[in-house]
Amino acid sequence: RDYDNVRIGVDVPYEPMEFRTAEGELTGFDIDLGNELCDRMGVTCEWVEQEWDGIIPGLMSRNYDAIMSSMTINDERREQVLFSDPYITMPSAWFAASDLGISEATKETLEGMTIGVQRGTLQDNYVTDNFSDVAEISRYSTADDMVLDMEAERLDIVFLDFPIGQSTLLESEEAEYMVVGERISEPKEYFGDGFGIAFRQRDEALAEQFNEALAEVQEDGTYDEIYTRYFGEEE
Amino acid sequence: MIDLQGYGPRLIEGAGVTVQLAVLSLILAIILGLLTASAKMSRNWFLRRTATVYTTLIRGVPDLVLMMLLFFGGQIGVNAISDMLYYSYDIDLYINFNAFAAGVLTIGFIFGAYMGETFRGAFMAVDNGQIEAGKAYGMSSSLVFRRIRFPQMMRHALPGLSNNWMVLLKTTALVSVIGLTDMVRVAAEASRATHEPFTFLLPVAVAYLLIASVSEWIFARLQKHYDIGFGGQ
Amino acid sequence: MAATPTPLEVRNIKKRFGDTEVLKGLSLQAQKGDVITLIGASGSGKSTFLRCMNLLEQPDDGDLIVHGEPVRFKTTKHGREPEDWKQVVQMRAKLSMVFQSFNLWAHMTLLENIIEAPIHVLKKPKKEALEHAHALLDRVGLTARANAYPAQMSGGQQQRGAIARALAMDPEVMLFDEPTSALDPELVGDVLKVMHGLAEEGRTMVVVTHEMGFARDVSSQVIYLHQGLVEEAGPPDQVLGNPQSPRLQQFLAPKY
Amino acid sequence: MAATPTPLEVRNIKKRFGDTEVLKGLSLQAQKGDVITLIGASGSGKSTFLRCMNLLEQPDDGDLIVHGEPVRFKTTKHGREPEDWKQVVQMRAKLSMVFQSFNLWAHMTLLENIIEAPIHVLKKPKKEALEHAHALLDRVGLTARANAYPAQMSGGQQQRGAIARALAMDPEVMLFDEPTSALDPELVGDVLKVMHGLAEEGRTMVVVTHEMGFARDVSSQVIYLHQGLVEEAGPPDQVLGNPQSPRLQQFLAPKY
Amino acid sequence: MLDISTWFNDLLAGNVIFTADTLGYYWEGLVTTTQLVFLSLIAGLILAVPLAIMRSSKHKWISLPVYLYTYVFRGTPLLIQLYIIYYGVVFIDGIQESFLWPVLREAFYPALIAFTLNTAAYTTEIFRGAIKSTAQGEIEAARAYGMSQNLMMRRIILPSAFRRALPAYGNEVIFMLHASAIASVVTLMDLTGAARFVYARYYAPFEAFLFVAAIYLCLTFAILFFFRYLEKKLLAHLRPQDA
Ligand SMILES: Nc1ncnc2c1ncn2[C@@H]1O[C@H](COP(=O)(O)OP(=O)(O)OP(=O)(O)O)[C@@H](O)[C@H]1O
Ligand SMILES: Nc1ncnc2c1ncn2[C@@H]1O[C@H](COP(=O)(O)OP(=O)(O)OP(=O)(O)O)[C@@H](O)[C@H]1O
Ligand SMILES: [Mg+2]
Ligand SMILES: [Mg+2]
Repeated sequence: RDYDNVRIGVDVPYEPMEFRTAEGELTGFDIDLGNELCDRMGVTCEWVEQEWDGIIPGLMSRNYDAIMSSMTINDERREQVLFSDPYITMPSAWFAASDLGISEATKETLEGMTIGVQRGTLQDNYVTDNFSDVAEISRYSTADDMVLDMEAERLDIVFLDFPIGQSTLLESEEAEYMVVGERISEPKEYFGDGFGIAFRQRDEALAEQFNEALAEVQEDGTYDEIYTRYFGEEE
Repeated sequence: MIDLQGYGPRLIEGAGVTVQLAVLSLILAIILGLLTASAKMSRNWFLRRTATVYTTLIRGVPDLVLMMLLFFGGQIGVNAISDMLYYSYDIDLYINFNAFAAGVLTIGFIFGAYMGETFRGAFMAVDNGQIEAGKAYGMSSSLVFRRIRFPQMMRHALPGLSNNWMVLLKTTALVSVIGLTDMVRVAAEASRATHEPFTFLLPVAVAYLLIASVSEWIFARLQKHYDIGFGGQ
Repeated sequence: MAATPTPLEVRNIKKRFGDTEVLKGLSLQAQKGDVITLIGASGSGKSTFLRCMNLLEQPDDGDLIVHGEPVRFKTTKHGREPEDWKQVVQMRAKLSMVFQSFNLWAHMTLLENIIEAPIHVLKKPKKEALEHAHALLDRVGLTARANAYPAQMSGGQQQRGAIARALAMDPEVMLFDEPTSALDPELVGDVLKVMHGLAEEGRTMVVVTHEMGFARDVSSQVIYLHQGLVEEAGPPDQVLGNPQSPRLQQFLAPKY
Repeated sequence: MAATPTPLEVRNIKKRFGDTEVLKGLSLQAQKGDVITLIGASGSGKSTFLRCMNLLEQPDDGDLIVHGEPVRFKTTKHGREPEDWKQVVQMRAKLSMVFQSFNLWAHMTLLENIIEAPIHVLKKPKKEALEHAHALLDRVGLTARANAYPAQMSGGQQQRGAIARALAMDPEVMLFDEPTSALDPELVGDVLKVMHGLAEEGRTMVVVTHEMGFARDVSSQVIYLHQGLVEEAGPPDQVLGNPQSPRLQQFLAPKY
Repeated sequence: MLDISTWFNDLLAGNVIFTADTLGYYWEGLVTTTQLVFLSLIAGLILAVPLAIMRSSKHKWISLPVYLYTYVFRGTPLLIQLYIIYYGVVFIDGIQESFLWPVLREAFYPALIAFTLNTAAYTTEIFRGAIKSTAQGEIEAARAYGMSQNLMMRRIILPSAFRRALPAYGNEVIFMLHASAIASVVTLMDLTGAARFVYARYYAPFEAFLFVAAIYLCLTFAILFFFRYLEKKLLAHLRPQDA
């Protein structure tokens, strides 16, 4: 089956992956990369906005044909949808007020603290499994709520996607925050295989087309160009 | 004033979606509610049972879950048929629910159950002698309903009705889960994009209050209308 | 006369509320022009009997024949009920009732109350209904109160309004439940005169009343109910003038 | 007798509804043991006058003196109203009223209706209130219906229930609005006997009634109202036996 | 028999909902939700009665403030109210040093406050309507027997109004149960929060949500059952016959 027009579901905003400029234009890493891929495939892309809770059901019920919305590839999701090859890996990191006085996040240093995570994210799973016995975990709907509670001193430390933490906390004007320890993307069991594009199981051909286009883009340097547009030079 | 950072027009557009959704759902809910209340008070066992199952199940399940079940479930059901066509006959057919219509149907369906209870309570509060007088003059049940029960019931129903409406109005925010962009969705998006969660709460609250003002005014007029003859306090 | 069907006939009506049997088998036959008065102590079942006649209460047993047409009943698990409600609705339009508690529609003015059923049930043109209503209001002396709501009227005014509303239906049979209870002696006289007139027009009436004078004067038959049974029935002279049962004698003994 | 204050005195009461003046200056003085009957055509203002006596309607003008104590009024923008509602509440507990439309509290059984005010207004112990209530129910012949709700009672039963409720207050003055309208002649007799008994106990009563027999027999004074004015007043023999005005003569002329 | 038990074991082994861990989350969620809903409803009810009476007052200066309160709390989304009470409270200067902070710091109490104020507003509206439609004659009877305004309210108007309000109030209780799902916005692990957590964790959307829907359904059944019982008991006077 041929697609002239591929509809892609996306949950906006998740800066810098997908968001709107002040003018209302949809943009971000996923968007630019997705448009590029469609170009390569010779199809037009139509972005369909969909809230996260309904994003997989929306795919199943064919409101769109693909999901490109910072979705981490993992085994549970693999049972529901078909993933493309991973197109980016996104490290997570610990963020805290500069004066918290720890330089590494371990069971010992976090003892008795309150840790903030976004509910239902892989960070949530990681923290729940590794720290719930020593620390208290508060789960939030958005990263911004977490920032508010950091300022309110209801939270000691948060664990977030690195770019999200960067754009919300490190650029905050209210207070000084820092990254605690290294960026984390292991073990795979939690942090998955990176982000992938999701399709309905039966649309293998479509997934294949995307994979080919992706390989092409990575080959010829266009990918790096888009990457630096949103994440700067690789450190 | 608050700097809406360019989101003003989209917020207004979203408010439009909210109002349209809410009003259409309300109409559907009122119709369903009247039917349900009548069914619940009917002597017909089957109607009564059906209405009870409807109000119990619908009120029993959280709105969000129900919304997803009805919308995606309905769509998946339709798709199962088109899948069958696709695999067996290679006919590729996409039947897409219109998300707006689906939103109206779902919210209307949910609130029909609440309206049903409100109306039932109000119907019970109508003095039986008034209805008997109607019957005694050879009015059919539908005529009794139109001319006596409904006008006398309304004054008891209006407070509950206005409550249901206020809740319904805010429940429209759920439609973002089925892909519609209402006012709250725009505000959420804006506050996530700007990292200023409070900036957009206020305009949303004000917009809701504006809608509330208009509806309070309408409800007050209705109350006055239906109170005629009952010598208010 | 044999050609015209009997306007109203009831046979062996029984009715119970919970454990108590309120009507224990009552019958009645009203020919055209008959005026039947029901008398009896409070709680003896007069209102209930009257209400069974237009099926505002569902009798547990017995037959009802209106204008020669028997109402068909069926037995469901809720008890006995009419088979065809449409038939009941049509039948009710032929009977018209004045309630003991008036039951004027509270959300309508007196005038609206009176024209309501003629317009919507009998499909009379509004103009005609209004004319008739004004004539009736005049007849019961309420022209000045046409635009009042029931809550703004005195007890006697409500009662007269209810009578006017019943008359507006031009019914074949009229059921009156104590139509003069709230009236002063003068108005009682007026209203009874109106009813007298109706009797002379040949209208059939069943009247629950405490006015023995009226019963004696106008009725073709008086029925004395006692605890859900007919204790005595017959022409007024006989029942009222020469009561047999001690119960009735005591009932009729003058008090004041 | 001069030592005991006058239980109820009304002076020059006026009342208008919208444009129509319903009461045009009515006065009345009830001494201990007096039975005053108000008679008059429907709509003449009897109920309104009675309701002004315990301030269910606010008179636009005139004085009200209960048990020697005048009720103080003030004029607000809503019209004239009592200065001190506490005073009104206390005063009302001394008067007790039977309504033309009964007004039993629908959500309480008959028994609960009767003990309600004695327990909560008069602060009687519950046991005592219950005993009294049962005695009263017996007196009005409703023992069997003690646990029925008003909607389950016949018209006459409701009326008797309302009378029992009023009696339960053991009031100094009783106001009756057509207390026998829904009763059959036998019960009328019974209820009037009860009222007769009250009169002999020396209780003060103001009674709106259509029972001329009762008026003649028990009243100490009969007042005939016509269009919001006292047309004739005096001892029953004089007013009823020898009416002066043609209106009253016509009102009293026997009808049946 | 053996078949059935192996089948059952397989079913248990293959599912993600009925493990000690997830059931633990659901249990925690159930406790939080019930506490929150129950406490806020009780507090809301206690507030609503006097508010409804004040709202019915004919003095503007008594009824107007209550009207404004119900207008604001009914007119804006509970989510925003909750958000402002939880996150917004921090913007009050010095709140963190005050004695209130230990209470407001926990998510539970701000949520309880927001829910209570919200349900009180809705309940006030319901009661006001019911109070207003009390039969005039019954009020007059109460007055005539020397009941003070207070006593009449307590003994005649409120009992009669509450009965009439019962179905509408039943709605409000269920609304509250559903509305409590937003408690997770302020980090509370309520039933919906637990479901979302399990959903994300095990990626089992249907199981996670259907299971929680079943719990909500049970709670609703309990509520409806309670209200049906109340109606039976309290609305006896509307039933035509002696039972
Ligand atoms: N709330 C009201 N608004 C307007 N008019 C009223 C109101 N209440 C009573 N009236 C009018 O006032 C007049 C006197 O009424 P009232 O009830 O006192 O009469 P009544 O003498 O008791 O008559 P009845 O014997 O019929 O009970 C009537 O014409 C009535 O229509
Ligand atoms: N809905 C009901 N439920 C239970 N009992 C009832 C109901 N309606 C009437 N009754 C009882 O049935 C009996 C007959 O009532 P009915 O109203 O027919 O009396 P009635 O002869 O009209 O008396 P009245 O002269 O007092 O109006 C009474 O004892 C009454 O209490
Ligand atoms: Mg009767
Ligand atoms: Mg009167």
